[in-house]
Amino acid sequence: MELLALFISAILINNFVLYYFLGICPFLGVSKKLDSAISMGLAVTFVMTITAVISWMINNWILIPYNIGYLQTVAFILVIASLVQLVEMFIRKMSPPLYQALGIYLPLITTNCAIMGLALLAARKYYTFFEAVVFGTGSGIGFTLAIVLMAGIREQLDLADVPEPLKGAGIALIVAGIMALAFTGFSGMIKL
Amino acid sequence: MATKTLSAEYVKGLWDENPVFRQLLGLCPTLAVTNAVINGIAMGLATTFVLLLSSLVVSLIKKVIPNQVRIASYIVIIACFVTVADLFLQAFFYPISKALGPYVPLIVVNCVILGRQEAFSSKNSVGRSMIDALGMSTGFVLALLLLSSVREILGAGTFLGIQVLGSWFKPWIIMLLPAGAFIAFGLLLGLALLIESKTQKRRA
Amino acid sequence: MSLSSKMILSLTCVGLISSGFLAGVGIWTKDKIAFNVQQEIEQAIKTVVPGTAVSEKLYEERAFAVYAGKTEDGSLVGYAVYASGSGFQDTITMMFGTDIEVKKLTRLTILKQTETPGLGANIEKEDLFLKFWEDRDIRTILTLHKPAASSPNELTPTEINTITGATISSESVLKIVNLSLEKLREKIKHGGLLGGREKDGN
Amino acid sequence: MTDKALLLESSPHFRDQDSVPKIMYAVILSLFPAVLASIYFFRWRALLLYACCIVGGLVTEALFLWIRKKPMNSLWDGSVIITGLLLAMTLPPELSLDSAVIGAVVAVGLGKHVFGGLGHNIFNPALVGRAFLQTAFPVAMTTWTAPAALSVDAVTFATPLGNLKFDAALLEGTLTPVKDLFWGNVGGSLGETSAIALLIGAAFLFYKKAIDWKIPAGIILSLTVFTGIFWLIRPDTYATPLFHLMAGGMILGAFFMATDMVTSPITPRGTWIYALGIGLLVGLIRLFGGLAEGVMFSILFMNMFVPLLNRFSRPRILGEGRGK
Amino acid sequence: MSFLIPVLTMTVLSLLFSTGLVIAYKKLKVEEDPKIEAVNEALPQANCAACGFSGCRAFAEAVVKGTAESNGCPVGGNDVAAEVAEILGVSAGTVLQRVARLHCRGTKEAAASRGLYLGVTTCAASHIIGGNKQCSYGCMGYGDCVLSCQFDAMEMGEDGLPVVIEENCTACGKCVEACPRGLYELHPIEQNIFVYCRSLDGPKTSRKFCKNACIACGICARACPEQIIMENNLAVIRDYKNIDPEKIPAIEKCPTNAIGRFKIEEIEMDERNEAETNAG
Amino acid sequence: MKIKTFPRGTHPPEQKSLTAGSPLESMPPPEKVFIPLHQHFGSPAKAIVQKGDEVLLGQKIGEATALFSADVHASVSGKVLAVDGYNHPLGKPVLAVSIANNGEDRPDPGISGTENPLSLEPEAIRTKVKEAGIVGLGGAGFPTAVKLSPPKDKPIDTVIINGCECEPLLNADYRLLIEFADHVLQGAELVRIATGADRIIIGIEDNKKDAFALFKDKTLDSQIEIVLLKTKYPQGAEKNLISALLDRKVPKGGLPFDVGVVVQNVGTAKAIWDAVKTGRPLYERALTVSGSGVNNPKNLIVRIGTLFKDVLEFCGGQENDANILVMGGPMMGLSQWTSDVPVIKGTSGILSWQTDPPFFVHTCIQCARCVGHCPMNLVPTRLMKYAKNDHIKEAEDWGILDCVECGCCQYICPAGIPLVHWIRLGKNNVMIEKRKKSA
Amino acid sequence: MQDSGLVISARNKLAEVEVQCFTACQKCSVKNLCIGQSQSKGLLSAKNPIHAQPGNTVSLEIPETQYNKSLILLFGTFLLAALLGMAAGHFSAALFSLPTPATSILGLFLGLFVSGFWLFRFFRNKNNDRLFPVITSIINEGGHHG
Repeated sequence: MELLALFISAILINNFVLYYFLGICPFLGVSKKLDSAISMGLAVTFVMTITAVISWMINNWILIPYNIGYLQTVAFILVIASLVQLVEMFIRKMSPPLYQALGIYLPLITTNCAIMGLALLAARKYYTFFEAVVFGTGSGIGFTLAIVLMAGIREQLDLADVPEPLKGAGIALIVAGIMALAFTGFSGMIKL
Repeated sequence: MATKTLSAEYVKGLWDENPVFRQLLGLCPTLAVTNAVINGIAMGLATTFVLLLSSLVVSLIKKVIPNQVRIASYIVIIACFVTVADLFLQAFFYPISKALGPYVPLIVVNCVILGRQEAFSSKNSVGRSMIDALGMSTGFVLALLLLSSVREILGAGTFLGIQVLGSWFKPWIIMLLPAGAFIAFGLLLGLALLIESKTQKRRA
Repeated sequence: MSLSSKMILSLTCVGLISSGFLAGVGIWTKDKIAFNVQQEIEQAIKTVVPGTAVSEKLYEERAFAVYAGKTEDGSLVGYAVYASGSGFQDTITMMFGTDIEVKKLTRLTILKQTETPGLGANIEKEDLFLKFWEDRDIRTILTLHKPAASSPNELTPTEINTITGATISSESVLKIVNLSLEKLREKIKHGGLLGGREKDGN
Repeated sequence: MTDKALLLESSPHFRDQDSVPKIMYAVILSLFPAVLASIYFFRWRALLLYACCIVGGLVTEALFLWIRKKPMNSLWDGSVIITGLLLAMTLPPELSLDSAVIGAVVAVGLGKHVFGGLGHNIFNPALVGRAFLQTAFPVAMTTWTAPAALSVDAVTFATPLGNLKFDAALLEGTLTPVKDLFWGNVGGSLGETSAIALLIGAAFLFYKKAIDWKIPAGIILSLTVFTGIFWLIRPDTYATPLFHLMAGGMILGAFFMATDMVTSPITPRGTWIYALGIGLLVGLIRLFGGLAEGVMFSILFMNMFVPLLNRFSRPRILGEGRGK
Repeated sequence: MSFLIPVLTMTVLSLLFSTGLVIAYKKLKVEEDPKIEAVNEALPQANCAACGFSGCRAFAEAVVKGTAESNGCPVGGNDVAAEVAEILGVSAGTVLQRVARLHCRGTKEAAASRGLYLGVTTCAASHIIGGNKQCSYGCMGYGDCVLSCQFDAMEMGEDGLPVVIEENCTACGKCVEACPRGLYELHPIEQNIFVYCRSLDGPKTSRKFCKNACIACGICARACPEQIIMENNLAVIRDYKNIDPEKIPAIEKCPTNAIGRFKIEEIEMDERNEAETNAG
Repeated sequence: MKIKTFPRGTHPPEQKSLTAGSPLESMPPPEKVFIPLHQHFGSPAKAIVQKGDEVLLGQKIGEATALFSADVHASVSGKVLAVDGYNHPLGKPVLAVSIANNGEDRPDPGISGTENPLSLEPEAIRTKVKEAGIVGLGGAGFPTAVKLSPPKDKPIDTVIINGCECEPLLNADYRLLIEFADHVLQGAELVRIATGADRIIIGIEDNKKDAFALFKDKTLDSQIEIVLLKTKYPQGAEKNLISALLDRKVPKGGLPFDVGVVVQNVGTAKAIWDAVKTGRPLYERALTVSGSGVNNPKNLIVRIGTLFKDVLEFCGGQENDANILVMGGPMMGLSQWTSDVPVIKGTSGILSWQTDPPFFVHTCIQCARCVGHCPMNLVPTRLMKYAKNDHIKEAEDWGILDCVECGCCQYICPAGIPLVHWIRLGKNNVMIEKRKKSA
Repeated sequence: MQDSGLVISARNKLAEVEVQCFTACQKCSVKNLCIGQSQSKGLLSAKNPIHAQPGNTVSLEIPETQYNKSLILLFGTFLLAALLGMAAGHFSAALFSLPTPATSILGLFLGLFVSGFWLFRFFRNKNNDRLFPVITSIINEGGHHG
């Protein structure tokens, strides 16, 4: 039951973008078109789940036993970079045209605060294995939900005459602010 | 590249190419820790520390590292300096490090630093990239200062802890919440672009 | 030597140098950081179990720990219980002290919380919330005194006060305390408190 | 032959007499019974709050129109008055006037003009204002007072929903009877209390065809089903669906807030999903959430889905697809 | 001991990572000439494709590869051409300065309006239902061209016709596309003789619709038969270069001066000081 | 008998009572006629007469240049004054033949009728119709000869005669139904023979009860079905009429051929009968002159090429406060800036009334009333926004090319937005994009 | 989505076109950080129905919706496989009482491996020509390829 509560809170209550402020760069950058937002969201969710697992492994099997906790940052960033490198090589072999298109997404993911943030948060909260995985997947889905909603809204705002200085990032931030307001409606949902 | 004078290099970091307001980089920490001015300044200084040192090291070793491995080694260097900063904060300013939470190690993925190394430090001499790093980081600190002071004054009526607005002012708690951060930053960004377009018109 | 081996060599030596540098800094600051963390726990125990000079960790679990507060000559003064659970927005971690027979709850302090500032965050404030927790009778389950009382004497010993408008936060603090008390009693019954470190695996 | 200049326009030269100001004033008229009821219950405070909200809204609107050099007509088309009224009706009576003005400024400025004026906003302006106030002044926004008619002098007075959730009224049987909820002499914000006044206004709106019947129907249906299930399983801990319908901002939200044309979907299928979603969320927040009143947040939440609904529930064009 | 473990883990991780990079490096190899970056830096980045390439970067590549001259960017004009040439170490050719000119003088008073126009007020929309002027070839004055000009070289005059600000105009051709009635043409700046009308209505109707219209009387064609011809009720200048100057006064006898020199006021002015110089 | 109809659509005020009662009156030919060679649908005809020729009534003066074109005939006998540009109701001047009437109205001897037209071969009917230059009189102006020769792979099983004049104010078709019922029925029979269909349905709106009763007892013996349709605008639009009568959906971007149906207007049916029976080409047509701006509104049979000025003169001239002049119906007609334009084959009405210039145009408040009334089930507000912001691809995906421009959305829109005008602009841009892409 | 580029080489059905690196966030100065693809300009191989010759500048139609669909399929299957693998690992651990995290991690990698293999085959033989950008028109001839 507690895992389910953690899952729902990762998606709705402590949404990764709207509560922890992680992954703002792609959130503002990629959310202009809906289908690219969906594919970005899914890609981030996948990479997050795998990072959650591997970062838990590194953290609980290498860093803590030998109490070199301070190596966390370096280890995680290296792991994430090589993980994305692996995925990129796999896709290049599998389908060259897809790799051409994907050329821009994968680096965007590596320099993405959400993935690194997830690894750090899970390590900081000393999550067990299953909690880390549930937290990773939940945050990924929360990120996707936020970025898809934002893409839908921005496509509709394309047709509206937003004041000149606010066009683009300004209005996206204000909409994100009001979305955060709407998400606070769910706080206090999980009852331990 | 038209070679700019050293001072122009520094000044451009403050407004024309301000990492937060113009290039929209490193937004994650900007929004997250600016609910108190002290946190904002701490994060700004930490980033400055990391940016300066990594610019120094990167511009030193740029000839040695082959082109393909360039980015990976930068990441390792930046990560190393970030950890040093994190440990330093935890050791000597424990309450601030607790308040900043996971956002100090997150500097490693902050686009400002990686961006400057890639776009600038790996191409220019040590002195110039140091100045540029200084300019960029001061721009970053100023932006953080501006946003955190707006949020703290409106959110808690205090500045650096000192009561600024009188007792008549009922603090807007929303400014300390994520929603307030987004809205305040969005409006500030709009204001910056407005001023920019106004000065552009006058200059053109 | 070929480009690729040059690449591997340069990257590994960068890794080596930085890790060496890191290890050095790590060692230099390690005990300083450990001292800070210890200092924080020590401070909390002293406030929560009055009259303790030295503390000793009896039992530790992921989100739950028990410390024994002792005077200089080693006689037990009371237990300090470290507990954390989910509140209105995120997790709340707190420390509360009990007397030796776990009949009376001496004091409570909140270590870390991210409740809504201005509303839920008042559980940290002494006058609004913590004051009402002093020497509560914990033989039975503690309950919440509904419309917020203004002064402590209005409450019965088994009641604690709510903060106006932040009922959920006050309720979650209460729930965490009740849960940890049960765990404490159960640990004492099984004699698990002999300072053994029962490592909860995953 | 007439030498007078002739009109030149594209094909349809007839136009239905209905116009945007007519719709807006019809909605204002339908709000009147509730406004009168709130003035009856809360006397002076209600009048002051209404005035502050409307004046604050009008000033902000005028300011924005002037800055963006837009024609001033949309100042008088009544949309600002509706936002002001609706915002005031969701505020607790004892709220200080300056926060009410701040709420109005945020509602009209941040809720509407930042998106580009009437018709472009994504979120219902009145709800943006109230959500801002609820998060900015949490304590002030949750202190309720008894309606003057009830002459109870208790300083703070829980709303029916408040004592259901926090004071476990159901167990102690102190749940306010549905009759009081219907007539309205219960605690709560200005316009939400008396259900009868709101229903009269809603009937008037249906008659004037100013709102889409699908939205209130969908909300009431999904709320009754959701709360009904839990009520059947454990009647002692969950209130009856009728109570949930009558209590708090449900009727005001379902008939006036959710049906705001600008922020509701434009396709029939989209409207059904939108309405059922709101009802479900209200039930979820009221039964399991941390807040007593869920209507505002669920409408704001579903407003976010409207652009997606508009995009994915495009009706099938005559002759499109496989129909022979 | 506690020194060795972190170093060990770090080396293992960076080794793993670098091998991954090596494999990646083996796959992708494309070189790029740094000069392209320099040239691209000098270009105005308007990406208006007036130089015939898809964008400034494509033009930069073409210039570096030699498939385009260094003065091929009309928007940049001479100073950009000089800068590009200097980067490439090539002699900078002069740029043929061209500017957009409107072929209609149907101001509000001159051209009779059709009536109270209530449709959508853009040129493209009103063109669909015939426009707001009796002459169905003239400029409707709703400013689609002004909106399309990204170098703000155009504003709407009071008399309802757009005015081209020659200094800013970079002949990018956006206004030519924007005007639904094709009234804009890019003319070399020195050209001074124009036909300010596009109306194909016959003599009877065009005079009724607009005072400044070309009523196809043929005076200008008779004055200079080789260069100016009459094509379905409209005077057309075949090539303006070899219209010899003496004939210009004869051409300007046009009753509605639909054909004539560009700025009549300036012409009188420089005629006067011409008279003074050869008098003085 | 259940009254059939289609979903959605609107009910504009009918105001048919102005001319419903007055019978069709044929207007004496004017002194000068201007017959445009431009076709409403398809490429213009080529003039085969020059200035100064003498022409007779009904003599061919313009040759159809392509399949989608129709011949043009003189509507008066007299001398050709000129062949040059003249105003046209569509807004742009076109090539037109102007003839001075010599008053004799001598018919062209070459015109020859047939004894029993119903026994003619389909091919013969089609040539007769083509020579008479008959086009759809409902307003679209589609060359009828082409409509009567459906492609081989698309068999036609039903002919629909469109008797529901859903445009307000117009009564021409209604009067034709009453006064020339037999011609219409025989014309319909001819269409059935020409297209090889096996049944005929005549749809009449239930505001023309007497016409419905007349046709009911005229077709007691023959198996022509007379169906009563609910009075609603745009009942007369092809796709909606087919879906109401036969519940068949004309595929997106397709023609009635694709579902085995041919739809003909009542006027066209009568013109087909006249052309085949008497050989008379289409040089005159029935139209309504009505509206509060006309002193005494009438239903007239007018020669093609007569100026609107003369027609209005014949009906007692315009009121001086009338400030709009429309060719066709008020919902799909074109507003004219001058009455100096000739009547063309597609003119189903000349209307003039006093209307106050509309109020301030609001921005769209997304009330979705237009979505609720669009007969083609489109989303007009979204199409308008895509057209306004030049999102060509999305406009096409949302079906901007399927809009029949019936005007229901603009009629019902409370914000007074010129939706149809934006959609026409959008369609124009989409077509330009398609041409650019295919070029 | 329309884009344009310069044709470098044209084999029978495929042509190599040089295109500016069409990154999503143009602003982020780190855009050319693409690990392994460090140039700011990409080399696209595109279908060449109109036989454009090297040196022409051509306009390309990039099937963006196609890309997004296959990306969603790709990452969706990976995600699903990962979760299923872990779940399977967990249950099998409960059954054979193996140390729980190890087996579920094993299950995870197994799931990834299987789905990777299946995706590889799926994308390989579906001769994904729908994914290639198509050269639609030649903007300007341009001289011989320099």
